[in-house]
Amino acid sequence: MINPYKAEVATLVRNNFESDDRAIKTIYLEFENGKKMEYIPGQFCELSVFGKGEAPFGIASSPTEEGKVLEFTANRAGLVTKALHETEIGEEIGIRGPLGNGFPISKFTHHNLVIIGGGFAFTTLRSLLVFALHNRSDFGNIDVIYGAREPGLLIYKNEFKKWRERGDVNIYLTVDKEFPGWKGRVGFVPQVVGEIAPSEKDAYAVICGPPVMINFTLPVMLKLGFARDKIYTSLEKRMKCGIGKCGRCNIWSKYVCKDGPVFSFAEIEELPEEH
Amino acid sequence: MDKKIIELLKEKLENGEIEGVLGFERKQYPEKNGVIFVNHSEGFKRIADSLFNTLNIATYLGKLKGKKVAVLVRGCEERAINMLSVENQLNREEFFLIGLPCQGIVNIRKVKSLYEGEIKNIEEKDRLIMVEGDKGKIEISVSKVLSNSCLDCQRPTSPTADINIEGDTISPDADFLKVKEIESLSFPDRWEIFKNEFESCIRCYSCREVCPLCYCETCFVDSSDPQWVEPGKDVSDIASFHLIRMLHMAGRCVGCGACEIACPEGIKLSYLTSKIAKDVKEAFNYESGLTATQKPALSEFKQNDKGEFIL
Amino acid sequence: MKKIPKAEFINELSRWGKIFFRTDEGFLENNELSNRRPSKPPKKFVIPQEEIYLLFYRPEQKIVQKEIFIKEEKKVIFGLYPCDAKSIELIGLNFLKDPKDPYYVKRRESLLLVTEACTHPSTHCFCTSLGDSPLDRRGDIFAFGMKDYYLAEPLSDRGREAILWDKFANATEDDGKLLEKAKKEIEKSLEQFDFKNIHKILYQKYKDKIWDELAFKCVNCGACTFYCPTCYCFDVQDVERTNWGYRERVWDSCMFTIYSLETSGHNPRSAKMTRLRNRVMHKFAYYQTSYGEYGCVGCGRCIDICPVGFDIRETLKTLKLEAGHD
Amino acid sequence: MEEKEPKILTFLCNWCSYAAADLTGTSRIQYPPNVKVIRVPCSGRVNPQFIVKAFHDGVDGVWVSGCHLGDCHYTEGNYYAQRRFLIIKSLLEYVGIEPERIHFSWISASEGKRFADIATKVTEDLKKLDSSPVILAKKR
Repeated sequence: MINPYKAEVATLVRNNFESDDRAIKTIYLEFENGKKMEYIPGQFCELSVFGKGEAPFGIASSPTEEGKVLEFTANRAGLVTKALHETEIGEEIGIRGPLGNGFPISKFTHHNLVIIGGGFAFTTLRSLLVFALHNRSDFGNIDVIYGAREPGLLIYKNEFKKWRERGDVNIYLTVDKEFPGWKGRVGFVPQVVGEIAPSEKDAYAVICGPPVMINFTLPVMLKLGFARDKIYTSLEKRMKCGIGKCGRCNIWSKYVCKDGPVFSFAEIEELPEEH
Repeated sequence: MDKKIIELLKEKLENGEIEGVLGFERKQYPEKNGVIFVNHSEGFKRIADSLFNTLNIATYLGKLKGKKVAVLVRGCEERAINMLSVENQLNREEFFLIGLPCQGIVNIRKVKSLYEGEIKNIEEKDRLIMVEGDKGKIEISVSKVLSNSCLDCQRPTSPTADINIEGDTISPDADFLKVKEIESLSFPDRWEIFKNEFESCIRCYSCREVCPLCYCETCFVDSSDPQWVEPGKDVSDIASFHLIRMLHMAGRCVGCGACEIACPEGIKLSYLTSKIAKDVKEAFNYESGLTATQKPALSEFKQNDKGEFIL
Repeated sequence: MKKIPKAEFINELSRWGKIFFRTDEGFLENNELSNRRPSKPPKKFVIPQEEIYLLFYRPEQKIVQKEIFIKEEKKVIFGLYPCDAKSIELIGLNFLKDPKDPYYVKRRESLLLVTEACTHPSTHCFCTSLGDSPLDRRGDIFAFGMKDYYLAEPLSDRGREAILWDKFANATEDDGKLLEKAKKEIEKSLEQFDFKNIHKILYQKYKDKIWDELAFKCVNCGACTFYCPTCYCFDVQDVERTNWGYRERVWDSCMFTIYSLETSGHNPRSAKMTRLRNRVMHKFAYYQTSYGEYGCVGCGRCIDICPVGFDIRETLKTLKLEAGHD
Repeated sequence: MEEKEPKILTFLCNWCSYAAADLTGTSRIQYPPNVKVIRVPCSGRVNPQFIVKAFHDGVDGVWVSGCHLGDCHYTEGNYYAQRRFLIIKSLLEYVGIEPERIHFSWISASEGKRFADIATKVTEDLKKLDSSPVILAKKR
């Protein structure tokens, strides 16, 4: 019988800090047996540092990227993220996945995409964006609005530069307040979304970020005419098993790990529990 | 509840001095007695004194933050309120405390062990417990089923209540008989007792949750970094939990015995709580919660504290 | 249905596996059958409180992982009441849905559940209120205890193969009538609350202020969840030693703060009331939505054990009244 | 049976006892290597749960040492410690941990010899016990 709790072993092949405060780090993993994982953007994996524990992380790489490397970005916060940060190149990490439903790519295809992110929650959005850019002709306009508290906390900075240079995607970066040396936009994400006012016509939107940001961005989107079933988000919850058994990540009768983490706001509206 | 007290409370409720009364409700199965907050005078009749009111009512004050409440308290409950006040968890002055004459509390587990069948009804009258069920009716003297903590109670009456209801109280020996008995055993025999007790622990943390003084936002046992106590059923972990909890309770525990009765496994936590009470009493001449200003025993010191054990 | 002398029945079963008997405390080996619902449920036979499932060690540089599968010896759980037998099925709804939980599967496969009709409901029992009966035929074998024999019948393949049923005499029509009569009598002796549509009321009353009142008593310990025969939530934790460690799962309780506390510090169920509400909703609404069954068997253990006098029947009754049903 | 060397987890306050241990070394006075030292700012920093955790994790004995009363760098840290130590020693002995396993001392920075003497006493005391593991030690 397949044991869904058994982790596969992957090697940390590369890592780099994303934020100036070195609290956000991206790690690159490769399976020891050379396997290539099949997944879709928006799915997550349970990563474990043996002896420290397991925790869920959204997959930041895209299945369309070359090679067999999986990419994850972790904010140093708890026991496991701390251990992940301290794992050195060549050391092993346990991995279970892909888990969860992922973004409804087939729905998004042939539509405009509005990608809105805040803080270090851009991880699965990166996966989605890279996926869309690799299949550029399958999508209409792509708008990306991404903000952080300050410039040093914006992640994937070099990649954003490259994406902007492509010219076939609109990138809007913003920080919460004026900062020495920052020449870009200033303002909270919801406010910037209001200013840019992406069109709801033929569009799907995806919002990921801290709960406060989402709570304030959603009304802006609704006002712009986006229907709830065309705005998606990826929910965060404390998770353990990742396969809908251990019970803790429920919102009403749905499990975020199994039925999610990606939900449309129409679906979320049906689940009036606080999350 | 006493008629005079009801009248007094009605008056206080009407003129806004209090917003409600916190007390115990008597249920058909007295082990189901629970704490209720009543904010209208018709509800006062639901509140009743009973030997089966085994929780410490101070545990519930955290749920009523910001409300002016009258509380019916026994000695240990008021000491807990004083203790919480000293530790800035609440303000003693905000409560109107009605001191009950405490007759002790009954450990339902002891009652059940004296009745073979399925209990259908329990009544209490004049220091007697009448138990009825499918094996007929029996009478049990309260003294036989009193909570272990009550046997070691040092003060059944409320030390600083705003008014006291007159009545008989238990006159416990407070001589820590059980503790002394354990202290007279060899070290392996002592561990045998505690190992047996700890092994049945299922880590439901009822003891912690019903304890009025276990209010920490994050309990040490829930901390994963550092992990003071590892998960699982190993007796070393369970013993660590109970011992560390007791160390946190030393000089603070008011000896209400709520933890022992709440424990679904019947672990004799009083063996530990009585021990720390005895130690702080003997070593520092200290009793916790006597006033709303007296610091916990381990948060103060005297120049001439006992120190012979130090090399 | 067969008529099997008591001693022979036990004898037959003992050939299948080690027998654990119903006692007042739980299910124990070599014990006399008690006349009461055990204070502890049989769930530990399918989900033990602590299950170490992964060992890892670092002989040199590389991590070596080893799965642990206990070699389960065959066990007969003898005389569990239908409610407890149902609880094991209910836990199975969660653990057998895809992907299957191999630990539950292995453990369940090594169990023979011999259910005995419940003729001594406890004071706080309420199975009939949920549409169940103390004489429901559940488990692998169903038995009804008479003076010196059992009326017994197999309900599953495992039950059919466990005993050479043909050896024994068939029950008569009178026996069947006796059973029917007993069923009616025992069901009648239980208080009826009728919670059959409670999930609709719970969804309707989810945001009602009444919950603050209902949850006032609750101090959020985990006693009810650990004594509940159908509560299965678990936590996964690693334990580290110098050059090795293990990963295990342990019972967890939705009553605890850290159950849902996220690394960021955000807790979707930080208020005590919301945790109690989630427990009630899970049992009586979410489980119904997911599987068409309530996650409760009406055994009354949570009522027996609750240190603060919380009574789930009272709670559901109050909600029904609030919703305008009686 | 081969005699097992006991492991003694030792908490030394930075200002007195740790300095005393240093002095012992510089004065070339021998003391048993069983003593494994953790430096703490003050004996008052030693939370009793450290001691429980140490036994759980498998040490054979615990020894805590600070400044003499009245000499505390923080004026009164060791007075609080003294009260706590009394309680923990009493409680652990009450559940069955032998008194030889828990020691407290006050050693000033100049008492290098005294440090070595007590380290020897603590180790000898433990060796007198039979080699059964501490009751609180986790078996796995």
